[in-house]
Amino acid sequence: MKIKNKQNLIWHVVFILLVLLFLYPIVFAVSTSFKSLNEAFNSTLNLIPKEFTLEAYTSILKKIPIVRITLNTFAIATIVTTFKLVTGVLAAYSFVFFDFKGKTLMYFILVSTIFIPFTVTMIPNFITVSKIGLRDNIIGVALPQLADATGIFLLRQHMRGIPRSLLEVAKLEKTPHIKILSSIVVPIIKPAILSIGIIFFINSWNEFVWPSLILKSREHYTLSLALQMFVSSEGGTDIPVAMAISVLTMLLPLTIFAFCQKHIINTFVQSGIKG
Amino acid sequence: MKKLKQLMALLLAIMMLAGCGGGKSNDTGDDTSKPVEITFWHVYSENFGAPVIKEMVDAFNASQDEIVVIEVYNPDMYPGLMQNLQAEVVSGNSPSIVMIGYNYLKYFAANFIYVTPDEIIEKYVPEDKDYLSTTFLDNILTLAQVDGEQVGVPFSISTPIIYYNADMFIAAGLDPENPPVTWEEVRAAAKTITEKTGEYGFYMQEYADNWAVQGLLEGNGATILSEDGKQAAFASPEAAEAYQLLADMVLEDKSALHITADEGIQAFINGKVGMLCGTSAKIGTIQSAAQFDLRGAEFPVFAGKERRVPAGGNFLPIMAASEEEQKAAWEFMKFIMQPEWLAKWSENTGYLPPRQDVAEDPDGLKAYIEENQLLGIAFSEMDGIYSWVAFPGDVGTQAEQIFANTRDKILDRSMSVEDALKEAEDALNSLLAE
Amino acid sequence: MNSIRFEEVSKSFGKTKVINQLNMEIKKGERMILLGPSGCGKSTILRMISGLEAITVGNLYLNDQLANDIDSGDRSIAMVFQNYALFPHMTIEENVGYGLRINKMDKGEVKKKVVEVVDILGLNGLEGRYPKELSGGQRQRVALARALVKRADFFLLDEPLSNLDAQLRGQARKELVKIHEMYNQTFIYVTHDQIEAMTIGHRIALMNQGDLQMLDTPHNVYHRPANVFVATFIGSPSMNIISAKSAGRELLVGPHRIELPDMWLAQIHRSDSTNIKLGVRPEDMILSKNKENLSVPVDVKYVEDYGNRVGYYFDLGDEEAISIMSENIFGTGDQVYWNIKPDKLHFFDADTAQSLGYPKEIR
Amino acid sequence: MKKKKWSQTGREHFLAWCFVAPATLAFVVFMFWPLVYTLYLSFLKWNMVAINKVMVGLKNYEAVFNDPVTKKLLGNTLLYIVILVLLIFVLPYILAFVNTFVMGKGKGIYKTLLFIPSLISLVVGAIVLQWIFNPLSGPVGAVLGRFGIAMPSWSKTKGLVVLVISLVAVLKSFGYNFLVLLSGMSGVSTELIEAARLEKTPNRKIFGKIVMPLTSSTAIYVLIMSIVQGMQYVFTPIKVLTQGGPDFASSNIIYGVYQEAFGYYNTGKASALSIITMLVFLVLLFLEFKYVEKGVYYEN
Repeated sequence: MKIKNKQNLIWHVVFILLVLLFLYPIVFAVSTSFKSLNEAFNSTLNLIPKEFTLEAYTSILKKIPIVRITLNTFAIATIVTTFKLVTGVLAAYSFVFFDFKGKTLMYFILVSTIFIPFTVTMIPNFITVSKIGLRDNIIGVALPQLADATGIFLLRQHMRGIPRSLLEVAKLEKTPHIKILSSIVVPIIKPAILSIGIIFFINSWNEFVWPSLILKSREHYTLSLALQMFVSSEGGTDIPVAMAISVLTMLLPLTIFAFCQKHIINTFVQSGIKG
Repeated sequence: MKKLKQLMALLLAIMMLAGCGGGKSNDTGDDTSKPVEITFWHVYSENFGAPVIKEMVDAFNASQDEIVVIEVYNPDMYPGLMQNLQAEVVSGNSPSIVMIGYNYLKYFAANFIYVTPDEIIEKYVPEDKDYLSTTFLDNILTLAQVDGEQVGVPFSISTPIIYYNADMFIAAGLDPENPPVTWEEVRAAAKTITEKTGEYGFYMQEYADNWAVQGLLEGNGATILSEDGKQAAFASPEAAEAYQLLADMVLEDKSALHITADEGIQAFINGKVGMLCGTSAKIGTIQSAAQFDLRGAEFPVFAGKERRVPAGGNFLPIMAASEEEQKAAWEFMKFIMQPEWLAKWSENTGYLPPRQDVAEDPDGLKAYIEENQLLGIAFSEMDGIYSWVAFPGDVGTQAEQIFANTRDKILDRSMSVEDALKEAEDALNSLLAE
Repeated sequence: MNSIRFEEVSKSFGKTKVINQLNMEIKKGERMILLGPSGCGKSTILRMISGLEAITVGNLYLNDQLANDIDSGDRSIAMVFQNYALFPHMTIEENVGYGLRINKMDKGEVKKKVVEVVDILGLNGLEGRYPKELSGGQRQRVALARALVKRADFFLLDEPLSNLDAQLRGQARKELVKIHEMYNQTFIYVTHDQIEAMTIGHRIALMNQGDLQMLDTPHNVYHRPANVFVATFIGSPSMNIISAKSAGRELLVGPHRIELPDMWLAQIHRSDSTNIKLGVRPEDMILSKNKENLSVPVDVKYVEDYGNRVGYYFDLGDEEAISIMSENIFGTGDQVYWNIKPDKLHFFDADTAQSLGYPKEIR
Repeated sequence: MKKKKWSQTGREHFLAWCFVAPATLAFVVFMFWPLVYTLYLSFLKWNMVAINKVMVGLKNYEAVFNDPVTKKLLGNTLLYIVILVLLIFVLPYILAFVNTFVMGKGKGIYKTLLFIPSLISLVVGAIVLQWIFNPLSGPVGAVLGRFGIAMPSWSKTKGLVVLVISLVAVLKSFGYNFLVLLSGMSGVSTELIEAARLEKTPNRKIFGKIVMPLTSSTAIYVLIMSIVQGMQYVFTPIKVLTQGGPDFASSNIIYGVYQEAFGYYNTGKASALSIITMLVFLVLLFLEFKYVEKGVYYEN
């Protein structure tokens, strides 16, 4: 028993250290964002600023339309999330509750898109979006991301957990499929849809490469792009400002997670890759 | 679940706001008299130049109501902007005015569609016939010329200078009144600083280009291109000797830093490096951030040899396609080329203005230069500036990458200076031969 | 009037045939039991009636109308599933009223009908709860209520009691019969439990491996099984099946010669072969110390005391047989006599396993 | 037009396709068509701007194979894979085992806490780590400095640069992988483990002989996703922090494609390289379907 307790303690220490390592970047960013430039450089190890200053934040407010940029990021993430969920739920429903020729092949094809590296699609998609005239437009950012293979995969896993008999009850009552979907399937897997939606949202919120190709003017920037306006390889990065805008970027994802962490964690623990 | 619902409702509300905001902004400039919209692409971030660029644009937009200029920032300096420009052209668009680094002059001229200032003047504004020749110095105008054709108007000019931390000089027992003049003295001073203070003595900026190194190599009598300008020819003993000096400082003396530009300049500002060899364009940034006695010295020479200072900076070609946009672009160009704006630009960054009268204007920059020792140093170098080597054709983009890789190979000891230079020269020449 | 008719219906899943040329008629208002071991195809029949499974070959008539292509929603079907299939996100009231609401019935009307069945099934007070807050028995009633409220022509039940414990099951059986008598719908009831089959059904369709083995009343299924499968499937413990040979007026069972009772002669000689199977239900196998005129001596091999009854094992020829009696009077090794009651015998053709029929003396 | 009554199954089929259609359409336009187009571009010499596209056959592929940089990219890619597999697959796999079967009370909180960094964007992660590892002014340098160790300038040091950039991807995927692996572990019956414990089987053996075989389909899924996503996750930090430098030491095939395309405008060569990348991924996809999807089917 004693050995077991000791072993347990050691592992807890290992995990606590790991958690500290993993959370340190966030703490570092928050702490640095409230420091003065000088302090950021000279007392980098201090986690609590000696002189607490909002300078970095006020300078961001002054220099860029941060509200506008936040709203842009929000709008893109919302559009992307909505579409990915709608297309994903429909496709997953079809794969789980319909029987049709080529179903397995179709599923294979859709899910295989996870394996297409984005550099393969980047150039043609860039040309497509430009030709439609959606450069420098948040719709252009959202457009190539209206469906998501991982989402279909996860939603399918969750739908498979619904007993088929529930649908059969509905069928006997002549319930149309779209109604079965909306009034039975969706409510039952709502927690999963919500969690997957949140992950979609956060991923879109955090996106960088694609928006950086599409968006040009400051009014249309997203938070990630705004960040790069303050950090550039040409030197002279104002680190508190860079950290402040990093903090602003993290704020919403962290808040959402704080509210829904149980759901999110449960969804992924349940789905894993099993049915 | 309840919390979730509330949260979703909140998110939805924010989204609606975003949607409304979007709607409004798209409606700007109703149907009545639509002003011409032109875009101006530049490379300046919030910490470096962007505030002045915005001020210029705002002032121009406020000064009249026919033209609206939209400024667009492109990260990662000239290579970053070239990437974006390429992508933009692929998509069938182009900015109206674009900022091109001198090193991409030939590549730009060979691959992009633009309209020369002379064409615009001839077609629409014959009254500006003498504008270029009377406004700009001849040797400055040539910076933006390919085979005698004026591709764009020179906007910013920078020279490499030495910034030094006088406090660290004193701490190391060096005389801050007599900064090193030759490269050999730079090496000795750096060594002393490292020995005495434990901090690094020297850092030469490491952007993804060859600009500062070109100054170093040419100062020792090397050339980058062959005499006919068609071949790379920098694998010479002179070049190797000069490069070796930098390598020795990094590898042997361990007195010089080998790090990315962002980190290196930051380290200097932070008092971790005694001397910085970098572009004068950073004067504004460094001055506003440094908390020590910051001073400047001219770009070093090799004992007994002539100082060679490559001109950094950028010019502004016009890519607008329609007549009204071209006219608008020209208007805007002339607006920002006014002495007071150029002076402001110089004061804030450290770039040198392309027109002489700016520096001589007693109400403008002249007084400022007298006060600002660093800018004065940059000005004093301006007479003898040479072109920053631009490689022709498609090689233009790869050349800078090859130079940057060569520097990495030399400074992390994975290749000898001679071999690295030879390899780079061969690589460039084979690209040129294609 | 027939309410359901199968005409040469076959069903295959890919290459596996699960129903083989089924012909069956179910009368209106009848309680039909589909009985058989798991995998025999009984649920498939139910699902074909409901339309949830398509018919591969053959025709299905519902109310004398060809129904192969009628949508399940248009067949007037109510169904109770084995797992009850209650919507976890709806309250009991919502679950019960689901079908009515989805078909746009007036809200007040829905309420009225729901209240009615909720009353009948004694679910009062649970209307606002969610399925996960109910016990197994309550859930089963909710499933029943949801099916009842619809007043469908056909009431399909797929092993509705299999998830209940034994006590509840007995009670539920009686309730089901009562409910059927109230509404008089056509009941099709799938089960693998013969007690349910015997007690609930008007008629039983016994299935095995996709083939209909027998379709008759519970009484006949028990007393006049059509073949060896039916004989052994119904009744517990199973009917003893003993290989025998007929030789003129005698029957050879292992070393024993038994004189054939007169009443059976005609049936036995109907078979071309002399190889037959003799069937005796354990409870009809009377052992005694006293020899009667038609008897076979046997040695008690093993005794099992069940409390209320006792089972005696012995060998008859190469086969083992069991007798169930009410008293524990013999011990292992005892020599006793099996006194044969001629009217309690069953004879089957050894090759076809079909019953050789019953003499008219047996009802 | 004649009114045709659809059979039930016919209608269901039609509806089934309708439901799959939106996702399919999105994938066709923005995934499959680009794939085909990229394949087409890989046979051309084109700089994206020029009007003329020259058909060059397999020249681009030849160029890719003859380019010494390709070897470097592949080598780095392999290095990234090794580091990432160790840090976001092997490590969380072991820790998930420890967390599930070795640890007692209070272990549940870790999965939530470790998940938090995966909410941070890659750019933010890249920039924050850049500062944490800044050799002159960052906390790591400061700590090492106290022990008298000079922090090497990682962004210019081969090998180290790959490690630091990998850490950004680690920050992003560790928590998620840990979670998925935990869920795989929860499928292993505790009785099995307890039975092994009664035999005094050491934990090392329980992991190797019991847990690993029983969680293999989850593990293979995580392994493959670690490689496929990890390769793409390091793209952003490479682009933001090093642009592939020093001397391609931090570049991988994904960034190589980007640089060829948007840096040098060698669209053809970039496409050829991305098609090669695609083929590598295809092998992984095959493995995924062989082990993971099949496993899922068996379970139902």
